[in-house]
This record gives sequence, C-alpha cells and structure tokens, in this order.
Amino acid sequence: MLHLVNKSPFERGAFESCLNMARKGSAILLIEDGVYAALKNTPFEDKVSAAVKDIRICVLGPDLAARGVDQVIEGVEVVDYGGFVDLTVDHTPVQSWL
Amino acid sequence: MLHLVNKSPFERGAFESCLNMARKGSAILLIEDGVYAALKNTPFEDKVSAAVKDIRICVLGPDLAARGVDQVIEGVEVVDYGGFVDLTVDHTPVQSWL
Amino acid sequence: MSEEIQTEYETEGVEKKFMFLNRKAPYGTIYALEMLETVLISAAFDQDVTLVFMDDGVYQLKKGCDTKAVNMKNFSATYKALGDYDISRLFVEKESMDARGLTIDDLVEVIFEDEDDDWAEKPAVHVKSRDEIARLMEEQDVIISA
Amino acid sequence: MSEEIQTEYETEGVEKKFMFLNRKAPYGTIYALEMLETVLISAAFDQDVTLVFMDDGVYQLKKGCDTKAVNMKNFSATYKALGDYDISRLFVEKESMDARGLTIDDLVEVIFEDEDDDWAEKPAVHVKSRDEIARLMEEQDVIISA
Amino acid sequence: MKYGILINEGPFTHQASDTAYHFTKAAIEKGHRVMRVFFYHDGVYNANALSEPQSDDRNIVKLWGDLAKEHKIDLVVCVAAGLRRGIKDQVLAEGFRISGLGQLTEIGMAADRLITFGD
Amino acid sequence: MKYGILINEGPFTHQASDTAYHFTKAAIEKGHRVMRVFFYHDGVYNANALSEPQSDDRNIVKLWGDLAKEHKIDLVVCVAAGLRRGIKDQVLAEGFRISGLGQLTEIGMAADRLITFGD
Repeated sequence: MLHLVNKSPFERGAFESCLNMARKGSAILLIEDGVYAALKNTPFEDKVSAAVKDIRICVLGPDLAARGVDQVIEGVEVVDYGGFVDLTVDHTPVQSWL
Repeated sequence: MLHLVNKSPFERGAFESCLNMARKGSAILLIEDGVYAALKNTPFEDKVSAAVKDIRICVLGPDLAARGVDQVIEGVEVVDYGGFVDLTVDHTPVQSWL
Repeated sequence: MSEEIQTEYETEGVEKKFMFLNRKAPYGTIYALEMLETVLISAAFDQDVTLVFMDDGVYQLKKGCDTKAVNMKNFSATYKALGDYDISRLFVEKESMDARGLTIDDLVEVIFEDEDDDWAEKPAVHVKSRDEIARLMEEQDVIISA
Repeated sequence: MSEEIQTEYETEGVEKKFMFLNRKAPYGTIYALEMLETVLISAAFDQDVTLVFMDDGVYQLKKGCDTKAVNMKNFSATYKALGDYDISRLFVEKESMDARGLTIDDLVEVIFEDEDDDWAEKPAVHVKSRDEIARLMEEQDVIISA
Repeated sequence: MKYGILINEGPFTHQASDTAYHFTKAAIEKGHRVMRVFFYHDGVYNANALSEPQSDDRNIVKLWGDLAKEHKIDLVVCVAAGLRRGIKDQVLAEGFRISGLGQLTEIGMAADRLITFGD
Repeated sequence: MKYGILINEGPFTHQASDTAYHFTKAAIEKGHRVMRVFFYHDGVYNANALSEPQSDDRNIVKLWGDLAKEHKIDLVVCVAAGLRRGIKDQVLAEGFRISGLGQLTEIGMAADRLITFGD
C-alpha cells in the first residue's frame, strides 16, 4: 500500500503514526508540509534512515522546491507529480495521514 | 500573561511549545481539543503536575463535558466561559497557541 | 455539460472493502461528524465496511458526551445507531487507548445483530492491536480518512 | 444599522507593542502569507512591531523558495521588503532553528535603515533564545498569531 | 474592559467560532464591552448568508448577526481574505460589514485585550 | 487506471486542492482517467464562483472548472457539506454540480483508486 503524509513531523503526529503502521514492502510519499520529514539534520533523520531499508520512501520535488529545501536523507527518492501518479498505480490502497 | 491552548497534546506540538514558553506567574487555559492535556493517565500528566506549581492551569468545563471527560489532574482548575473572561481580565497579553 | 460528462457509473454487484479511518478528536473539528455521515451513506451500498479509530480518533467513541454548554450537535448517539445499519466492525487501536488511559468500558456500546448467527446481538466495538490494524489496512480497496 | 454600531475608534497617539507570532510552515497553509499581509498593514499604524518565528514558523524565512512547480504565489520576497516598512525586529527562536538544522545563513536577509544611527543599514533578522522570546512575549500589549 | 475578538476559522469545521461566540456572550454578561469581532483567514466564511445548517444544529452565522444586533458589536469581514474566498457583498449576512485589515490593527490599538480564536 | 479524487479542504487556506489539481493533471497526462473529483468538508469552498484571488495568484476555482471541461471530469460538491457552509446553486462555479454523499461511495466502488487530499 501507499501512505501519503502531508504534515510536518515537528507539528503533528501523522508521520510518526504512519511510520508505526507502515509495513515492509509498502511505500510512503511525503508531500506538502510532510516534506520536512525527508530532510537531513532533524530529530527524525535516524528513524527515516532506518525505515528506508524496508519501506520505499519518496518525497515530492515541487514541494521541496517551494520550501527552499533540498538536503534529502540518503535513500529517500525525489519524485514529481508524474512519479506521484506512478506510485498510486504501483500500490493499493492509498491512505492519506491527514 | 495568559496562554490559550486549543489543540490536543497528542496530535500537535502547541501544548508543549506553550509549556516551554510559559513563565512563572502566568496562566494557561486549555480549551476545545486542548482539554485532553488536563486529564489524568496520559503521558502529559507528570509535566502538567509539575507545571501547576508555578503556573495557574485552567481547563474549560463546557469543553470537558462535550468530550465526556472529567478526570482532571489535581491542581488544574475547571472554569466556565465566565471564568475564561475573568482570566483575560487578570492577565495580559493573551497568546493563542494555534 | 451534463450530456458530455459521465455522472453515473455502473457499480452493480461491486463489493469492495472500505475502511473509514478516524484519527481526530470529536467537536474540536467537524471531521468526526461528517465522516459519520459518509459511513451511514456507504452502509446503503452494501459494501464491506470497517471503521478504525486510532490516535485522537479513539476519543470519538468516548461515552458520556454532553454538548449542551457548547451548543453543538451531539452525535455520539449516531455511533450507537451504526449497528442498525449492519455495521459490525468498529476497531479501536489498543496502543492509542493505552496512551490515553482508556479502556473499552469508557466507550459507547454499539450492538449489531449477526445474521450469520441467528440474529444474535453482539458488540461491534473491538480493541485491536496496531499490528492487526496495519495488516487489515493493507487488505482494503478504499481507505477514507479525514 | 451602521448608525447605531460604532465602527471607528479613536487611536490617535496610541503606540502599542504588537507581536506577530509565526509558528506554521509556509505554503502548506495560507497562514504565513496572510499574517504577512497583517504585518504590512500594521506597519502603517506606527506601532512597535516585533515578528517572532518559532517551531515550524522558522521555515517561513528559509531562502531559495521556488514555487513555480506548485504554481503558488511566492511570498518570500515580501519578508525582504519588511525592512522598507521600518520593521526592524524579526526574531527567530534558536531552539527551533537547531531542531531543524538551520542557521541564520539559511534564512532570507532583511535589511532596515536605522533612523537612530544615521540611517545605517542593519540586519533585521536575529536569532534569540527561547528564554529571551518568552520574556519579550510577556511585555507585549497585543499578540497576533495564526 | 474593552475587547477585540479575532476569528481565524470558518463555522462548523473548527470550534473556533463557537468558542469565540460563547466568550463574547460571557464577556458582555459580565459587563464588559466587545468592540469588534474581526473575521480573518477562513473566518470570513462565518459571514456567508447562504449557510443553512441542519435543523437540529446551531446556526452560527445567524447567532453572530443576532448577538451583534442586540449588543451593538461591529462585525468586520476582511476584504482581502474575503475576496480570495468569495465572501463578498452578494452573500454577506445581516450584521456584518466588509472592510480592510487595518480594522484589525485599529482594534488591537483601541481595545484592552485582543483575543484570537483559530486552528 | 481509473481514479476518484476526494478533496477535504477549501482553496488557498490549505494546499490540498492545489496538490489534488497537479495530481489530476499528471494522471491525465499519463493516460489515466479521472472519473470524478468529490468535494467534501471545507472542500466545497473550491466551487465558490465568487472567489476572486489576487491577480498574481492562481485562480483555483477556475483552474478546476477549466480542467474538468477539457477532460470531461465530473466535479461533485457534497450537498450536505455545502448547505451548512453556504455553497449552493446561487454561487456554484461553472463545471461543478451538487449531489449527495453517495457519489463518493459510488466512485470508491467504480474507480481503481480513491486518493484523498486534506488537512
């Protein structure tokens, strides 16, 4: 399945809830304010680095650019809107962690 | 000064940010989904119990009732809308932790 | 316009697994109430419906809500009515309950009649582990969250 | 109705301390942009204005924002213009910066001309400790947050 | 004491407008004066005359209009926030007026307290 | 692949509607079909014809209407959510129609994927 996270991991619990729930073989796409979870040098970096071994973690490039950030944790893939669509083709169901 | 917190401490960082910022002699009023921070048997109980020594912590009764909860931590005062008004009379400025 | 754009779809015989995932507290925002409206409608479509309550969503089922003083519509009773709509699975995440000091006794009772068991009355609310819910989630066709 | 209800208030000579407290990330929601509109208006009223950026609000000042691909209005440049409106205090909480791995070099530069110092150009963005901001907050007359 | 109220969220979706309403009523009952309620961000939706809640629910738009009429409260909808959200004169409910953001600063200056309700 | 889209938040205030729009465009460009976009909760505000954003900003209501016209997408505003928020026929933008919540369940049944955008 595909998990969508659009909340900052600093402000809300959505990303943590998602990480707790996501199982091996599933994928997570970070969008909107969720992209901050993909960045280096935050308290979430270790968790994300550990998670990418079992889970495909992607981040939406246009949302990174809008926020002026680009230091993405190793193993996290940057995708565009087309890549977002492809992820929803490859995975089902899709759960938005609102 | 008076701090207003209307967010669940489980979902958002607002209550924690407020506790970090609130200084001795100030007051905190928990309203709306913020009232969950006033309850016993949560991970926030110890922090709140420690804080009430220096800070007056109140919780809005109508919002507790709406959510069917009433096990309020010792030292936390339950107030109604009139008590809310009184708090804003006694304290200035008022900051809403949205 | 309506002649050109398709506004009806053939769904005869389709039965999918729908999960309604509730993660938000009631009353502070409208999501819990409006999600419930979605659930009630979907019951009419004979789909395989599961409701999940996790994180602050577990507070939605807290019993004893009294909204008189806030002058908001009290929708707690609607959860109780879900059993009458043949909704038999309201799963509450154990980890979220524990973190909030809640037990199943704190929650509203929802009863449904089990047609596979001579219409015996059974409880619809069940506590499930995070792991069970994670597995169930992957089996769904549609997850609606708010 | 407008004859009965007072719609204008005497504010001649009033100078109050206004703090605009920004705790939310930009672009995911509109609060940052609309707060900035409030700040710009208030500058015209000659009040004692301080902007504070803490929690995810520090991301509002991140430089290098490019909103072309999301097709949203890029308002980063507006922060830079604040100096021209005589806003000389943009305080960024150190603890929030540290948690996000940010330093002042990552932030947009805002320059104002100090009328008390022969109009010398000075930076308006300063990193302040949580404690300094907490003290400053208590001295305010009005705090506007969103 | 003289109050200004700032509401940042729309009706029903967030409790902000409800809480602000109960606060305003309580303040008036205690003899204080609420000079102005300023509706900003999604708060402008509180002035939508077309709002038609279910019969067993509260009518927030009407509650504000009635309270304002009874106690002479100035209900101001921000013109800029209203324009982008489509809250304009055509749909403005009774008791509200549309004006600029300066009205928020003004009430911050004139009132003893400015209290914000939002999300 | 056949898609249904659910939008839970209003325009401008949250990025949800923007992201859903870019997703929908990208899906169509890749040859997929977007059968219906369902506007629920504050999402109904995306259909407000009175919305008038600043000239240097995007016009979300119009963007959706134009995209729907070009690619024959069914834009459905929830009647119940719209009523309480005052989004009714009088202000309904071109390209949108108002209907019941059953249209959401229906598209969940008919589409291969239902993707939710919200807050």
